[in-house]
Amino acid sequence: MIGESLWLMLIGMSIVFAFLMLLVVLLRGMSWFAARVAPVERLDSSAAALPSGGAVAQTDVIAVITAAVAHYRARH
Amino acid sequence: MIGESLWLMLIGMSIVFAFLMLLVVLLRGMSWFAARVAPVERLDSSAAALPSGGAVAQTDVIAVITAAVAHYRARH
Amino acid sequence: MIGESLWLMLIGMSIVFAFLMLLVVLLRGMSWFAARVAPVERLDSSAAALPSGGAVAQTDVIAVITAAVAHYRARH
Amino acid sequence: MGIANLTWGQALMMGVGGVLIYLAIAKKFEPLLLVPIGFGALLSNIPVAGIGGHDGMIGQIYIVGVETGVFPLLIFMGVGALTDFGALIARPSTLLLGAAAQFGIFATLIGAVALNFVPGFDFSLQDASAIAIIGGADGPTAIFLASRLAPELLGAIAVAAYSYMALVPIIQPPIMRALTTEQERAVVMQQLRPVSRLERMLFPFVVLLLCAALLPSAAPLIGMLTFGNLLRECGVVERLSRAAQNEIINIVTIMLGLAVGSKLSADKFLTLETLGILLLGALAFSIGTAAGVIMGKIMHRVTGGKVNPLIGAAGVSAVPMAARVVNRVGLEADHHNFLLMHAMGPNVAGVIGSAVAAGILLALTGT
Amino acid sequence: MGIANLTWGQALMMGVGGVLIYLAIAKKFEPLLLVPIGFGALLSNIPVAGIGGHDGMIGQIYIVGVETGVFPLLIFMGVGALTDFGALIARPSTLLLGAAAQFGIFATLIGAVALNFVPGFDFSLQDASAIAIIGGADGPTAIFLASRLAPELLGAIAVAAYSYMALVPIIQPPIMRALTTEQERAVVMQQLRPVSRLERMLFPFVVLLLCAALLPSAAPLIGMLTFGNLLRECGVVERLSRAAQNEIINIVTIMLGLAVGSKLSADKFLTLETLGILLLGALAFSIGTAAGVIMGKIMHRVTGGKVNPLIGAAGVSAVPMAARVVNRVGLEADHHNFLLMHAMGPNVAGVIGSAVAAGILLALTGT
Amino acid sequence: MGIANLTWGQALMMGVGGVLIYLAIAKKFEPLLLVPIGFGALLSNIPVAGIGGHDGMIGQIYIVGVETGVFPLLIFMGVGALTDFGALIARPSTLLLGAAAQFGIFATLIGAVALNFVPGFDFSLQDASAIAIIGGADGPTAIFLASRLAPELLGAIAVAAYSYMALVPIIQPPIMRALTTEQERAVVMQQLRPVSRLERMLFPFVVLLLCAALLPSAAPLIGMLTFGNLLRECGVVERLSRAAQNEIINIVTIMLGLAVGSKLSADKFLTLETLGILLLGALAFSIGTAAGVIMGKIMHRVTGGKVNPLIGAAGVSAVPMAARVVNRVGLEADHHNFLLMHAMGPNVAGVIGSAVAAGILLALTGT
Ligand code: NA
Ligand code: NA
Ligand code: NA
Repeated sequence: MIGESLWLMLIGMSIVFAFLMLLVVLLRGMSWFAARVAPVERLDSSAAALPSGGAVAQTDVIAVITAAVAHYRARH
Repeated sequence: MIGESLWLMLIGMSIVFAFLMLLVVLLRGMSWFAARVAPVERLDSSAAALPSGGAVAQTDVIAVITAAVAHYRARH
Repeated sequence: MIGESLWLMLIGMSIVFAFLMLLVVLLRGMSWFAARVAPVERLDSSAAALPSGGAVAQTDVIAVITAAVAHYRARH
Repeated sequence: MGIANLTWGQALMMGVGGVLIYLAIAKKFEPLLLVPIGFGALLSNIPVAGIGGHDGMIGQIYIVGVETGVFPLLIFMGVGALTDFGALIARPSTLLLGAAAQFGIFATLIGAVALNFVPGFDFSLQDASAIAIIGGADGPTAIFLASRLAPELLGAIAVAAYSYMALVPIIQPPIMRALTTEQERAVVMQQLRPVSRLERMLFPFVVLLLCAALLPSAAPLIGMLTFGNLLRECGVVERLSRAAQNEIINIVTIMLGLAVGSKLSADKFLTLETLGILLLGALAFSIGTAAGVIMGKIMHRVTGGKVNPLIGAAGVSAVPMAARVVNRVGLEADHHNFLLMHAMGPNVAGVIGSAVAAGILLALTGT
Repeated sequence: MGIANLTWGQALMMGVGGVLIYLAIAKKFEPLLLVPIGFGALLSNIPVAGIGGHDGMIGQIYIVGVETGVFPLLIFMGVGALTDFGALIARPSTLLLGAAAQFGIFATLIGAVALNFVPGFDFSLQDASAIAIIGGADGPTAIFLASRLAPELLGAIAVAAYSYMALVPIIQPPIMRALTTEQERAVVMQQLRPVSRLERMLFPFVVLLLCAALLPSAAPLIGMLTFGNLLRECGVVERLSRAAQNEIINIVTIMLGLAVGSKLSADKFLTLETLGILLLGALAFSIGTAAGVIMGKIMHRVTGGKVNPLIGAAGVSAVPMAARVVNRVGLEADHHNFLLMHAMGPNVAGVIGSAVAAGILLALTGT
Repeated sequence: MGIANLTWGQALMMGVGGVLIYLAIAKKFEPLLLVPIGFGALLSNIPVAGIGGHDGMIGQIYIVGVETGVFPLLIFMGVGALTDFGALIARPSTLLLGAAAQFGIFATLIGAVALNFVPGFDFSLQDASAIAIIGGADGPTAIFLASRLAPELLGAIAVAAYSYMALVPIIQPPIMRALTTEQERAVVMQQLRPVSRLERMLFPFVVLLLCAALLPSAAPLIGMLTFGNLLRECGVVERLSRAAQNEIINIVTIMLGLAVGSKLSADKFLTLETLGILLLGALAFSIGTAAGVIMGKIMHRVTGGKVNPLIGAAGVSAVPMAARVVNRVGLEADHHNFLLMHAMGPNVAGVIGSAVAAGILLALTGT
């Protein structure tokens, strides 16, 4: 069982490091992405503008679900 | 099943309207009743007067339950 | 069953009185004890002093559990 | 159509539910429990819907929370978190007043058994015990014991317990006046000493350990009461103390009330037994009050007049109403004599006393 | 590795969950429910983990709270505690607008059945009823009915119900403008009379008793709604009212949202049926709005022009959004005409109306 | 009489419960959990009463909340709603410190297995994994994993986890000082950049999706943590965020504590295994701290001295205590160097790191 636990330590620490290093990369990417879209999509302001201008975007949900269903059914 | 659903629509809308129209009548009656008893039974003031004068009324619960039991047993 | 209930009353009131009289004695003892240790162990002040001086006392939990285990195992 | 299937019993029980709500609102009759109980009775007696039945919403709440005993115990935790036992710690001898007042419970037990001589009554010893606990003037204790010993009487017992608790200001004063002299009622008591934080923190442990040592059957009730009180007094778990005093007790009160209300069905409530329970409940409160006052008179003698016997009446618990009644009757005798703080000791002692009595009844008559 | 076991269906459903959350956050699309529903969909579609399965955490929450119907009923209690029925009591005739708007439900029922002629659809009458209730524009009612009549469609029905409720400001105005004249929309209504505390307290009983007498199958919904409202209005149980309006509704909303989200699985959601449900949902809202406005026009005629027909659109419920839409469209016609308070009557009438419709569907198509 | 049936084991366990409460109150030792755990131990060891047994109140709470894993997951949701991940988002590289500190977990796993060579110990790989997670310094994670892998050790593991978390200010500083030079400890770090709202909102999704893709067994923990964090950061569900941060976490903490306390029975706690667990727990914390600091030193080198290696010690989690310890030790070296904000990054990284480690252990040793 000692061998098994040594193996667990090796594989375990490897996964922990792999996971968190990947997360470092993803978080860097996320921040880069957020900085890029931030001027375009300022969530606060778009929300404030909703009562008048949010109309078109709201129909997206139906469109997206329809597309997803079509996609899924095409594969089955 | 189309026939069944048409029938459901007819009976359903009839019940909805009957129910809510009856509720209109009952709410009118309720408001009339409330307007009548309001000067007699101002709930706020009676509650405020409780510590001294609410004593007699409180024994009602026992009387009412006793009467209800008697009533019920008389029928069985 | 009347006899049984009379006995229940006797034994019941005896236990109630015994219990609460014992509690009187214990509470007196507790207050005496609290008055004695109060100047020594002012909980408020010891808590306030924790960040710097509470260190040694905190290792107590390990010591106490170790002692309890030893005690228990010695008897089994 | 619901009305075509409405039985007389259901109609009457909906009326009973309505009356409970009316008294709760108009007369401030223990509204926190009687509004949900009354509405639970209304909902559970709607024909066909079966809301209080095994698969209905309220029926399921009953199974999860009342049959298991969890709801009354959580309320008892909240009571512990809301109760200041300082007056009792400052003057432990008032525990004797709380003990004496439990005589109401055991006298009622005999009364319930004696009622079996009247044709139509057939209370078992379990039933009699569950009925007797009404004299403890403590709602969650009564519901807990009834759920253990006599579930079919739970509705009537809970309604009687809360109704008579609300009637305390009417039931107690005549008894208190009849048993005491003007002079006794005017006794001014010595001010209570201050109680230290350490004493307050040790108190729940002393009570719990005594209970564990002598009366384990009372341990669920006493345990949750002292746990709640420790959360309150220990000073380091403010968040949890607030949760016990607010969120938990409020949520559970709504659920418990609805669940108890579902037991107000005609076949279980509109019976001769219910009339007997109401009668015995009045008896229980009266005897408990008298026993407390008499013990107060004994302590008055023994202490050479230092104790005002009126405070014995607060021993039935019904916190804090009974203590307020003591204060009011005391002010009648002497307009400057405020007994409220002195009555709080026996008042909270009564909570412990009736939990102890419940433990005894559970141990001696439970299966 | 989760990604190796990820099916296309799961990936798509995680996308759907993400879109729901995006719309909830970025577009303020019913966020209180769509954030938990969307996240529940994300979690439940993680391969291997089985969080939404029978032994998983969210699966267990579903069994305890949704299958039993307890969660939507507790939310309805909170809705009752949060709703001021004053405008309805002041002008009971607006109930007729709430009644008319339910036509959307029953027309959709026919639509759902008619869809069976399209190959690939096979809705039972129960399915059709559960879909139709989307037209009631009331989330907990839709979830309650779906959990009773068509559990396998629950995810799609709940998502459609909340999505279209959020779309009310887009769906309704064109219909309202098409069916009314500029002159009608400019009608200024008489101010509402004040409503006494007694009326507010009697209101829940009147509604509940009528429901008990005529339609017991609606009693769970109407019962919890009126119970919550009584807690609010009776004035003596402030603690319990606050618990129903805050702690209980918040906790249950989180749990209910996650549980509903667990029903967003590819095999149940990515089906032709879901497309049909989305289509029918839009139909239901449109017809309901139209029926409400037409009834508004009838009342306009009958009362000699005292009623602004726009307020009929609020009869679909979707409290308080539909009433705000009425106010907005009214202001377009006359910049000084505030219809908000007048629209609140039909708006809350719509809540009662769709609960009544749910009771009818349950009684007539339930097993 | 309870005392006649009291076994030595029960008496000792009541003493252990009392000691836990004493330390919680007098020494502020994780009181939010140790007060309920200690009181749960007191109640569950009362002879005859059986409060912690299968039919007892606390036993039932255990079955409903701990066996199912629901309670620790709800607490994790609350932790997510209470945690500000801003410092981690601003400097993602601190995740490596959180990763390194998990070495404590896996080293302890070997230690636990090695202990089997000592006569009297017989830990399975599941037991060893559940014990090792103490090194994660995260209470709900430890309870969740123990309930899955080694329920019979749950009491000892929970007590050890919370005890050592409280001991962090004593265990860590000597190790930190031993492994670093005065010069390293005095390093002043660059101020953190501000983090936008969008980044905060995307963060939970990035973490969840990575977990779903690579490690589904950690998805319940990571899922509830990120769900709670999304409720906090999305800005549109303030009500739900407050419910997760207050009502839910407070109520569940009381219940979870009592339930864990019921596992403190003599036959399961007063064993050689418990001594081993306490020993291994100390080892786990020390090794985790050392690994974190060493990784801090590596980052110090790699970045050309920009990173203060002390902040690596915060990687064990124990939020926010470990970060405060870092701050304190840093101030000893330079009275103007406040490391608190810099230590928050590795600190919250440690929460994610130990949830990941728990997922790995669950996937590799779970049945
Ligand atoms: Na009592
Ligand atoms: Na509606
Ligand atoms: Na950790």
